[in-house]
Amino acid sequence: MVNWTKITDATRHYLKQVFQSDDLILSYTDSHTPGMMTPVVIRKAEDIDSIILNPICTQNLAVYLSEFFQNDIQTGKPVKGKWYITVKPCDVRSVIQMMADEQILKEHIELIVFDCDGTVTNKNLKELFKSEIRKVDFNDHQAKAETLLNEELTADLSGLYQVKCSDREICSIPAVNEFTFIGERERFEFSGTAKNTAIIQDTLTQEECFEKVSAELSKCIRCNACRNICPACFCSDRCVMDKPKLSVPYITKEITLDQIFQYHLIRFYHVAPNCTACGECERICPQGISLSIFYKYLHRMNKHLFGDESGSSDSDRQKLLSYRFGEDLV
Amino acid sequence: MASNELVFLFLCKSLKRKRLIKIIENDFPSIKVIDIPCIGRFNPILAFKMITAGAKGVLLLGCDPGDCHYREGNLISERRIAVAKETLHAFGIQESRLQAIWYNPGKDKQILHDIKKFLLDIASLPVINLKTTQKKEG
Amino acid sequence: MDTNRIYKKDMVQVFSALKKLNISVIGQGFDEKQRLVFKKVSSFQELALDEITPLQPVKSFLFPPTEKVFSYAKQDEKYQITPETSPESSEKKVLFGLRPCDVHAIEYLKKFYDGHFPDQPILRYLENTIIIGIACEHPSNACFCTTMDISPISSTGADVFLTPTENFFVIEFLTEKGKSLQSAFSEVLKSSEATDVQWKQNIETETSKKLLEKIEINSIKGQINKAYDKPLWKKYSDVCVACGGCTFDCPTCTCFDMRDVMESKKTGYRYRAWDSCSFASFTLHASGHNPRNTKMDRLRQRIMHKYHYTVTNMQTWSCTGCGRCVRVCPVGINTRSILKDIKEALHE
Amino acid sequence: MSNQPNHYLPSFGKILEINQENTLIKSFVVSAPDSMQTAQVVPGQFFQLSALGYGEVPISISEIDYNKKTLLFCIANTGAITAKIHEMQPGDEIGIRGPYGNGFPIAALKGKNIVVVAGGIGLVPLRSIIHYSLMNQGYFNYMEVLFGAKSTADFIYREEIKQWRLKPDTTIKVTIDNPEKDWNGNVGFVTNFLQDKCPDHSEVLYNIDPSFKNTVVLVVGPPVMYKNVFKALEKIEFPDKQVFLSLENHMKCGIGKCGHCNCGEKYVCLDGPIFSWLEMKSLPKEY
Repeated sequence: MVNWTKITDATRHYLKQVFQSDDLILSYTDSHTPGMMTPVVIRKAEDIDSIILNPICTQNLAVYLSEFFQNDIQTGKPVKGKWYITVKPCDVRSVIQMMADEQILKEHIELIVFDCDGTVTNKNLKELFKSEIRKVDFNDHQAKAETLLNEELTADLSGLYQVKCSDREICSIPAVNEFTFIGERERFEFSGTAKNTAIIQDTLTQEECFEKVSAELSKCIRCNACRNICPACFCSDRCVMDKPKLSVPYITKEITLDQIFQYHLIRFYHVAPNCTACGECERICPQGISLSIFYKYLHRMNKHLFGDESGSSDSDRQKLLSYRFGEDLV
Repeated sequence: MASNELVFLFLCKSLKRKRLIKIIENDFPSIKVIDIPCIGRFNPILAFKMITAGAKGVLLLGCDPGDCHYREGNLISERRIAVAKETLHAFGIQESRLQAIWYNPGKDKQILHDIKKFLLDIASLPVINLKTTQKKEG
Repeated sequence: MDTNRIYKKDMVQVFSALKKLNISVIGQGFDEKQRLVFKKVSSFQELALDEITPLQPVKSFLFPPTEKVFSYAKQDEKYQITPETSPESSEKKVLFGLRPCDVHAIEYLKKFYDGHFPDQPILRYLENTIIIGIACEHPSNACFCTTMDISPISSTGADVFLTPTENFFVIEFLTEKGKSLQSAFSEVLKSSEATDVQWKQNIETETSKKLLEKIEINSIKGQINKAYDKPLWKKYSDVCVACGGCTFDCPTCTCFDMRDVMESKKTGYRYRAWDSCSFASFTLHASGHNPRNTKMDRLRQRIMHKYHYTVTNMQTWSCTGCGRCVRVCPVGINTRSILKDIKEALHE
Repeated sequence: MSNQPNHYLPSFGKILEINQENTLIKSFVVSAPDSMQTAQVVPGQFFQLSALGYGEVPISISEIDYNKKTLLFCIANTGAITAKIHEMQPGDEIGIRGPYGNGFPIAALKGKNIVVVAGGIGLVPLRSIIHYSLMNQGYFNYMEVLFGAKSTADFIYREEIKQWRLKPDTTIKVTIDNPEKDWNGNVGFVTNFLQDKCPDHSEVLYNIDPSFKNTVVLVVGPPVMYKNVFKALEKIEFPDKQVFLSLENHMKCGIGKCGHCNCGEKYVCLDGPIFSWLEMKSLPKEY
């Protein structure tokens, strides 16, 4: 059980102690959108009090890191100060994988991991309350909401957590990096109910699987949202999907089924070796495509093929980019 | 040969190609041979594009590990192909459609035998032509 | 204005009459995965009018996400161009039960794609579309239509307007196009009672209770560009991931990209597809220079375009306050708060 | 509504002649399609040229022959589409849509002194106005062309420049950025000509019309160049409404629908590509 008020206070307290000018904090604050938090970049000590942590802190903050570093490369200024990033246990791997892929400098990053029982998206909340809400507060597993007509509703959150929160492995923090843990427990342990969601590639025959995939993907509108939120997709504007200079492009911008397949095949092939199954692509998809059917399989494949999980070491580059002569192939 | 039976074969330049290409084109009319400098230069994105647009399969012919003219081209591509095959599998597409075979140059008989085996492998698979498949409404 | 009543139980007949007239009906309903979408419906039961408006706007039925512009073939060194007209564009259709915000969005699309160089393919879609609006009873928690001067009972732009009550709709035929539908309704139209005028008012009072507080931005209409250099943009662009969701789900976003596809040496086609000003490649020059180089520039462009540029060019906001950008934003950037911040910044 | 013409369909012109201007740039003489009313084409306007199968690019017109109904385009090989256009041969068909944009305010320029400031390939759209002055003797009072290029290899229109020099009431000044061995002309940026301290400074601005009352400056070039030109003009307090510039934003449709060229309240393809400096000051700095 997590007491969110205590966690928020403890985080603020800790950050106030360590924060110096030139430092930067990535954390969460209120977004004024009911049921949704917004990431915030804090550059001044007095803004630390705006930090709020709760189970709707769904965003994976790792995605911002590479961009801020890129900006610094652009301006040519060295990275000043320390970067404090408050992350959920599941997002730790994304940060570590980015360190391994040399997207960010590890000596500048300090991870602050806060305790978590699972996160809920605003979609989950809508299912829970079955009505539009104006405001929502959390404590332990309890959510207290106000509807648009100012009626009060309370509900239990357990069992409603995101799909990715049912996977115990994603939550465990790899023991490679130093971090500060904030929570009442000594160390993080997964306490949610692990639903063993089966992977369709195992349960269905290949034909059925293809059917299902086609049905899911036919909803795609090629908005590129899944690419842009993905912490493993750090090519930013050098992405193969919008290379204008290729005379015969690998992919067009059409929203036809073949191009949609091509888009997702390329994307998942590219992120397969460093996908940490953070689930952001699925959460963000405006069309509600369950992309977990791909990343779950590829995440597991990574383990089978290359022996270790992505995001478990901050020094091994992703396997497709790091072949050394004499190494085992797969 | 009808285009729905199309199979693409990517060939490493270092293999004695001229004679080999002639034999392959003679024996297997459904195969379209494309030669590239090194299999390490092969981008699996191309294979995705071909397979989803109606090609039955994509076969890569490269040099034996260690024999590569560019030292480690074929080794890098072996990893890529492994990931690409899994990616295809994740999407419900048969991974046997993408295969790589490694050879010493000169062992033509072995090559032809393995190409036959590859064609047999994918013979029963349906053609996926998403270009003509209509997208559902919604 | 002539008003009539039409009972919900009689809608079955209306739908079969529309079918006889070869008019397809598009409305909000649930798809096979229980997602709320706009889709083709064949019966009144399929409609889910008691839900909030779907996230994906109805624009995709009028301005398809991808559409071929023309196909070409080369013969004896000469090009043959065949314009592609999709059969859907000339199909007569009814958009059933659009909220006032979505009706206004279509009004805006009509105005935008017309003009000095009319966009003929899209106008053909719009020409064959009849809009049946409905008074909005179910706002979402992101809606801010009143801020954009649209009342939840506004019927401007609709051809036919419905006011829902428990058992029946109060129906008004507003335009010539709408009156052309009258024959489909004629058998089941019942005369209305004097009290029926009241229903609309009731809905307005009920809905405004549910709506979030209105931001008075009329006082800064036409002056929003003065906030161009204010620091507020940084706050939002810092966290924006430039996913483009807000533009793809916006009912009034009009930008598109045109590209060619070569199918064989001699044939191919040109298509257009939705594009978004949130992407860096949107303005990138061939030389490598990018006029809107930072995420901040691009976020500001979206807001400025909606709340300032169209106000000077077309005397209207190109935002209807439908709240889709707020609902879709994965990092919780709230357009309403941006407006609030702009207002504060201007009053400093 | 739907009986209106579909503006997205290109017509076809025939390439009559191709000249290699320099390593990067080729000029194409294209016969105008029958449906096009060439008489209405104004210098400064642009056309959408397509290499079918590859795409479409906006290209400024650099010369209009009203009698022969031919158009001259100068195209730099910078991307996939322009590369394809460069591969075309005389006799090939090329897709054309246009003319689009406002063009130079020719009527307002009558009897004025014209200072043309061009950087590199920026001479292309300005050539149309220089050509206009050749065809209409005495339309402008005096014409001065200030041209800056990176090196002598980047020069275009070598033959034409020789002809322009022969014309009365015309000065041509050329400069290159980097000193070269056989070059004994000016070295430095084109903005130098606008400064008083430059020994070879602008004829019009300093001798013919120092009050700037009857002078118009036309600028085309890359963003860095025109921003510097503005700075130089600001220093000598040149009136902003007498400066015109051609913007080159990314464009797809050319008719104000696709939104790519949107800059502030203006659409470069509809309200531009020619803007006065005064107008540009009111636009956000997104060009």
